[in-house]
Amino acid sequence: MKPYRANVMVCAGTGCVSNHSLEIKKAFEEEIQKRGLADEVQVVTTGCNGFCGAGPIAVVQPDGIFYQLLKIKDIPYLVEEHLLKGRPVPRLMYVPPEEKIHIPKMNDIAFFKGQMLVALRNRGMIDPENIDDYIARDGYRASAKVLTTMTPDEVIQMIEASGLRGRGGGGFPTGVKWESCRKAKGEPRYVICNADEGDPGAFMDRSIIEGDPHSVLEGMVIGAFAVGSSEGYIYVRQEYPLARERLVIAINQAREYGLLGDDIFGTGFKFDVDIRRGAGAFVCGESTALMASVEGRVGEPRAKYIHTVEHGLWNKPTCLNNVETWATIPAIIMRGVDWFTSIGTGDVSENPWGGSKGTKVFSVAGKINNTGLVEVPMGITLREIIFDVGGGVPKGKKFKAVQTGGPSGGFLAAELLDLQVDYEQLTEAGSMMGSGGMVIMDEDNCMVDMAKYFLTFTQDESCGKCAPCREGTLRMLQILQRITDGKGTEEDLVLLEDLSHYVIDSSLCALGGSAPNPVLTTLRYFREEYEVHIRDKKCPARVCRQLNVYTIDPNLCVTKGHGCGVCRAQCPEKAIVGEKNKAHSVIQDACKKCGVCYDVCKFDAIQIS
Amino acid sequence: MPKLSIEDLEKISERVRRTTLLREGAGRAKVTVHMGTCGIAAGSRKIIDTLLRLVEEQDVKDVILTTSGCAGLCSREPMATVELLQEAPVKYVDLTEDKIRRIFLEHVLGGRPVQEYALAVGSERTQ
Amino acid sequence: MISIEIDGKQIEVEEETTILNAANALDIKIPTLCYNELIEPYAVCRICVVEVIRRKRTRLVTACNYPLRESVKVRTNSERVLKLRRMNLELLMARAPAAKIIQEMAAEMGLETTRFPIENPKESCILCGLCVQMCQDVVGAYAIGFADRGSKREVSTPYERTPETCILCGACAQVCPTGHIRMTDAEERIIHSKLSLGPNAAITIPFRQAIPNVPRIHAEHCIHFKTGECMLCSKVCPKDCIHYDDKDEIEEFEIGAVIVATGFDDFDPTPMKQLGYGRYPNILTGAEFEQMNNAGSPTGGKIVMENGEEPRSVAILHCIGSRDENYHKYCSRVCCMYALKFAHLVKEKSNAEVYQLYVDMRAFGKGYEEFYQRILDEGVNVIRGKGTEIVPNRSGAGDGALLVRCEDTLIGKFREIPVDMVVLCSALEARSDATDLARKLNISAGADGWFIESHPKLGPVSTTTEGIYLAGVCQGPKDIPDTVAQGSAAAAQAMKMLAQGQILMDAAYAEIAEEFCSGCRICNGLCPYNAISFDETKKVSNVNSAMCKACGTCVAACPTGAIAARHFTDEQIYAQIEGILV
Amino acid sequence: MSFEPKILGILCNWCSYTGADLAGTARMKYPANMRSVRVMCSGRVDPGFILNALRSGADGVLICGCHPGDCHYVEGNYKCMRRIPLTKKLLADMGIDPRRLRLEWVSASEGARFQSVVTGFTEEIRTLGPLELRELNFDAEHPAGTAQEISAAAS
Amino acid sequence: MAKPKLAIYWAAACGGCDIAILDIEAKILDVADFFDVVFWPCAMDFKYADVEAMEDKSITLTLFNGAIRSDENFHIAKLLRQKSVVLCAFGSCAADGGIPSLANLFTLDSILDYVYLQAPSLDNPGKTIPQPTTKVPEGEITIPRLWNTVRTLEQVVDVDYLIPGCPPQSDQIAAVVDAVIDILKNGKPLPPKGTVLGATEKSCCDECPRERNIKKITKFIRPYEIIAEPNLCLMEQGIVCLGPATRSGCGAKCVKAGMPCRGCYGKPINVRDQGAKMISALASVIDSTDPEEIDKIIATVADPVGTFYRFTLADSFLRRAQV
Repeated sequence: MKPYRANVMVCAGTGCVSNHSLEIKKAFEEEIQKRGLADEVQVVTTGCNGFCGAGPIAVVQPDGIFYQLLKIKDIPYLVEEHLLKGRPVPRLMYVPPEEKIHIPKMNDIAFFKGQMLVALRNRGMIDPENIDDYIARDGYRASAKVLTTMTPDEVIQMIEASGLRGRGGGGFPTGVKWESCRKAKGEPRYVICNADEGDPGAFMDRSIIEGDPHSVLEGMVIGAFAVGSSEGYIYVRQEYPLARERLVIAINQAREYGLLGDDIFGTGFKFDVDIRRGAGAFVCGESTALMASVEGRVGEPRAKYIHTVEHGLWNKPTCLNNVETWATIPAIIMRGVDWFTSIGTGDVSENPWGGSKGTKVFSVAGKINNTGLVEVPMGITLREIIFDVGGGVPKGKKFKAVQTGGPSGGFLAAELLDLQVDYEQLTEAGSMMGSGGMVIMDEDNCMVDMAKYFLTFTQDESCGKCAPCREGTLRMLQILQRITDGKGTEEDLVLLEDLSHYVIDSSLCALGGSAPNPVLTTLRYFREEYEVHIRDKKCPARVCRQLNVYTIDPNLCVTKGHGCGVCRAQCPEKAIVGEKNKAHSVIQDACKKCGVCYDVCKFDAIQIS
Repeated sequence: MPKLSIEDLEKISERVRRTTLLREGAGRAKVTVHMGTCGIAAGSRKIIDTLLRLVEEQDVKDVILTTSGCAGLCSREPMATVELLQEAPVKYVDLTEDKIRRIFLEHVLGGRPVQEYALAVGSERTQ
Repeated sequence: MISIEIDGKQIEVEEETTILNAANALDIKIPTLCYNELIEPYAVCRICVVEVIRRKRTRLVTACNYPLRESVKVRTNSERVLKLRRMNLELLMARAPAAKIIQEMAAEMGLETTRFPIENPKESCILCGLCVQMCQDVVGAYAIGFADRGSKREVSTPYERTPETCILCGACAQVCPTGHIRMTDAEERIIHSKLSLGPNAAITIPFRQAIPNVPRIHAEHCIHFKTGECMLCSKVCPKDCIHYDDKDEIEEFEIGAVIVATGFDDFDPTPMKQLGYGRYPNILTGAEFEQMNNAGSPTGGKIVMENGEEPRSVAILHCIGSRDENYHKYCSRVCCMYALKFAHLVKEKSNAEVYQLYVDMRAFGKGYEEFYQRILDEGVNVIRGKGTEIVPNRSGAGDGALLVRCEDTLIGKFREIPVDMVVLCSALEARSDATDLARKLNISAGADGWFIESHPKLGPVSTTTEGIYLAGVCQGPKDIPDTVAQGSAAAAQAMKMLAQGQILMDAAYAEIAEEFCSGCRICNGLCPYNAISFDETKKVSNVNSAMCKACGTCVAACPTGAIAARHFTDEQIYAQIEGILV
Repeated sequence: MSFEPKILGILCNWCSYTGADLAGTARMKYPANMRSVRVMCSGRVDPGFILNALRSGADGVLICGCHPGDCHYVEGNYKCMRRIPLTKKLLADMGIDPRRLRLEWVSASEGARFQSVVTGFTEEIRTLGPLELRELNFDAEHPAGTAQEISAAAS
Repeated sequence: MAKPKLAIYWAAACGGCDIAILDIEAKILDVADFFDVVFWPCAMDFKYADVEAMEDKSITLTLFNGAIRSDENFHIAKLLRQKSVVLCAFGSCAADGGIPSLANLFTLDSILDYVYLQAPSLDNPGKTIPQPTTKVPEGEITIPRLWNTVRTLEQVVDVDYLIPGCPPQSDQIAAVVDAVIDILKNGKPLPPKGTVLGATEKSCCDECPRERNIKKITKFIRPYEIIAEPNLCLMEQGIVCLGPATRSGCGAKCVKAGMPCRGCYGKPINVRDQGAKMISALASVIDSTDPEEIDKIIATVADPVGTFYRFTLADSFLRRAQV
């Protein structure tokens, strides 16, 4: 091993890669080569660093200096200054939204300080394609401990005591699930990792797999040992090619090292993992639909009364957990139950349902400054997540609502900002923990439009097997469409509510059972916005275009735009009249309110009232 | 690769230990060679090379070797600061290869600063 | 057993029984749409959702497949359940307006109209999946399935083309709750050559008078033999007497005598192109006409043309294929009389004109001539002349779609008779495998394929081979009375032989001396009576004295002289030769 | 008197022997030169009989059997039909005119045909003349020497 | 008591039988020490006069091989008959006529004419043919007169036993020798006159290793025309094999070497004419019922006399061709 004195950790998560972080890495290497520092400084690509908003990111260790928004042309200067001369470059450092100071140290940035890394413990520290890095950070130590010193029951006992609950969204206590799966009769048993992550806006499973695939594998080995399985599947969605590629490399390396396959650690325990690709159906995130898809059948959910732990994959006992759950297991085994129960809310000593322990990874997006991956202890308030870690709402806009749990979750208004984030309290508030998607909306968002957006998603993704979800969501969407087109009536709201309860109560699976949540929560917290849409045929946030009236400010059009006529050319209905250097105007009754003119006018001459 | 046993795990993590410590920024001692323009001109490159060779020879895992910009005292370049954990940093000046070798062996490894080469004990304020 | 309470009524049920079954036991009616007891519950219509109170938590579950595992309280008509049901029906009314069952259930619950817009008024499919499950799980044909997803989901065939795997069993139509699937026939037509006496359902008694009079499975129609699934008949048969794996078994018997009564084949008139059989409609052979007249036939015994109407005129042609240089020189003996019977039937059952074209009216039996006179009295037009050609009646003159061309030898003129239907009295010919059977039984078959009796006058039912007898048409064309007579004669002769208990063997037969025979097996293939067999272990041949007729062929052929007959030995013959030539 | 040939007839019991019997009962005349031996089937005739007959002084051998297909034993006559041509070929090589051996099919009802066959064959043998196998047996007194001596011994 | 006397003579023969006698290898020593070989012209220089000098019936056993085709053969045959107690016809020439008897297909003159005048490799300018007596300056030379017809030993003198085979197989000879020694030493009764020694009562097929099935022959072929199946009966492959009509005892050596049996061990016990019997058997298995086709098949049998009477022409019914 060459005695490097410094490592440049370049983030190679999907976000940064799409921002050319790999070219940046090459630039680093060339420059270091040119500077003759090749055998002193090593450039390493890591998984997603978490702060996606600031991508492409590089962190220079051991100094711990965090550089953001890097461009290729910055690299030579950076190498010379920092690596050669040892002088960090303030210009490329993180600048918090409010004050204008450069924060060099990564750990001092609010985004990172507020977080507690368990599932993302190796984030930014290891090269995901190198197993040695993972082992160096106590990797596979937990599976070694479990396989050589513990019995399956002890493992299950430990996980149950830790109060760990499913991070997929259901929040079912993992220990209880493992125990019932172990007791179930039938061979062979299967262990599945659900990496389908169908929620729009959620990308934490992706980052865990891209950044630290071995943590998932090690978790699965422990889980398989606990439930007595020798065959595991990881169901990765087709839209995560990089994650799948890294997983394949990790699996091969693990097999090569004998940490997967036959006779692991010479204990005679056999466990191997195979990858199955999800075809992109959101419904396949649901356990029984996922198993149907793995079996090669159409991904349709099955009646809930047959528990998958007894009759799962190919009708054999199957233990299915989310990526994040599997990644957390090794940490619990290594650092013990007391450490884990010290984090989070409630008391799980007698009953695992008693609280929400450990940390949860949220993918914060939408109207937020620090877009990215946030791992925070359970019990943290929404306010801390959004304003401290998240860095608040950009452009000084006012916070309006936060949507948790993806399309099956609900919208929480500003008054609930001090709500502690855990399973029970989120569900009470009408939303749900869900996979961990967190979308922040500000005053410019129209809640009816948001509800419509999420319902369009669930309606389109409905598998159509059972009538309530197939028919109910379609009719609800038609009603919302009517409202946003200004043709809604008061009875529509009543019908909407009835339909929502009908769909939740009668649907066969969780998709139908949670699709109406966005509608119900927006009705509950933002009912007045609905009434404005219906009564005044107006959209306060001016998002619902059919309700807007588009007019052109004459002097802006002439003074700034010199009557450029771009809007006139673009308008599909030819509803804008005017000549060069003259003020243009909109013929209201011809206007179809498509909003194209508003989009194309560079001089904001188009006014919406 | 033969099937791994637990001892193998130890060996691998031991072998890769230097990188992990490097990345965690934690280490028993930190040697900073000042690479300001004058430092480089005065030959601090050679100092770093010898230090790297020493680390390799002694197979030292927990010493962090880093560079910094100009320390301000151009006339006494090349200079380096040795900082043991929980001890005040010691700045060495007018370094040559064998001087730095001795410093490394006695101070960094042995824990006893080499007075004759030291300029001053204690450090100005560094973040 | 667990005790549960439904709508206040208590009941003890087995574990894992569904709420629906428990409710039925208490004759509480829970509506179902996508449920059928033959099929594993799919639980997609959700109309059967009921409230279940378990450990203080009420949950809404589908009654049709919720397995009762502990004592719970069930409410099938709480306000919340009824509200859900009403909404469900309202949605389905919008989805499938043409489905009557939905309208009825909605009316029952006091729902007239639906608040939702109706896109397709003619739609009647509620996507309950019963047809797909029936086709895939029960029948196993996989001809239909679900396509697309979400609200665009529909039942369709692979690539929306008519599926080859569909076996037209109609199970999907039968199980569809809204009548959305219907079976249609290609075209309704009676094809004479395809008439059969019984219905062609998969499991039937072949026809009324069938012996044995028990149902049997027609493998070519049965779903199980096509896809390996279904087997519903064995599920419902109380005495469990349905076995799908029965196969023809070959059993060997030690028998004393064989009576060959293998009957005859019908001559197929298709090669006689000029008659147009198989090309033009309404030209039948005698057998097909007979089948149509049988009360058990699909036409119920009525004489109808292929389009179902009654023929205006019928021609009956004698000697088709018989007394014919190109086909069979012999007279088939029976056609004249059944042709007359046909004429009588046509006259009796319809008022069609009948033309009887004969060459010689051979009414040779007792009462046959009198029957012929009766037919003449019934006004049948009897024409002495062979029907030579049948062509479609292009001109349309006269009441007949076909024209029968013939030469009326009595008036010496060629005639074209317009008729609607023609019956060809086709010849009787030997079974196609008669020669093989003859070789197998070591009896001989003549050039025409009829078996050769031991003596035309003195031994009509016995053959040259001991213990093998002939009866019926296999020995030559004859009608039923003669066949019955021959049958009893053959039986009598067989009984005579069997009653004796042993066969009188003549003294002469060949024997092989083991010490001389070296197993060269030259003799093995020579014996016409297969009397010589080869002993693999001792490597010598031996003669079965019972079968040997002592013809001496093998004696002459045996190169070592190991075979010697009990008479006509070499020594005797050489002695005769030398003595006679001295 | 002209040379009276000695002919051996081997007749099959079911057809030719019965045919001969029919010819006899029908008072049909045919030369007595043929002396007949009865066998159950023409298939019983062994070429050895023919050679032995010629050796024993027969000038011609007539074999009669049933018409092919009529054989009482189904295929007996086929075997004979195969053996006779090979025997004829042997006779030819042995210097004996194959016409001295003839195979004829005579059915039980063909009395007339039997008569014509026998008469025809007798005339044919008469034209061929006596067989007289030379040097058949060994004569101890004057074992034959050169050609002249042989001819001398023969005459 | 004096050693029994043994005489071995070779008449019209190829000498193979004498060699076969030597082929019994070590057993020849038993013969030597048990018998007193008094006459064996092929092996040692005996003179006819010595034999004439012996009393009658003084030779216990005479093994006479070779056919009788000249005055000398006949003279010595008579002589040995007179002098010996037991006269055995040794080998197929003596027993059945053997290959020499094929001469009966031709007259003596045509043979001499061809051999001395027509043969392609001849150099006989003087066109001389050996004469029974020729005058030479030294006096008159007589050579035995050749006969027109070759005879078997049995046809000229009374023969006690026959030992077939061309030559008789050495193991059979050894067996016969043992039997004779056993009879003479232990006074066992002699087998009945005329029995065939050194062979069994079965046909050659009994010892043939090939698999035999039902025969259906559509064409006869010569052995060189095909590569025969190693373990299938040759006749079934269309090759004319006389095994079925030949006595066994030789161990079917020819067939084991892939060549068809030629019938050298002579006719089986119940057969009077080996060739006729073979014709009967072979013709019967021709697979055809149509006369023309049968003629076509029979045409493929190359040389009936040479094939069916190769070793037994002299002993057959017709004995010689009428030419």
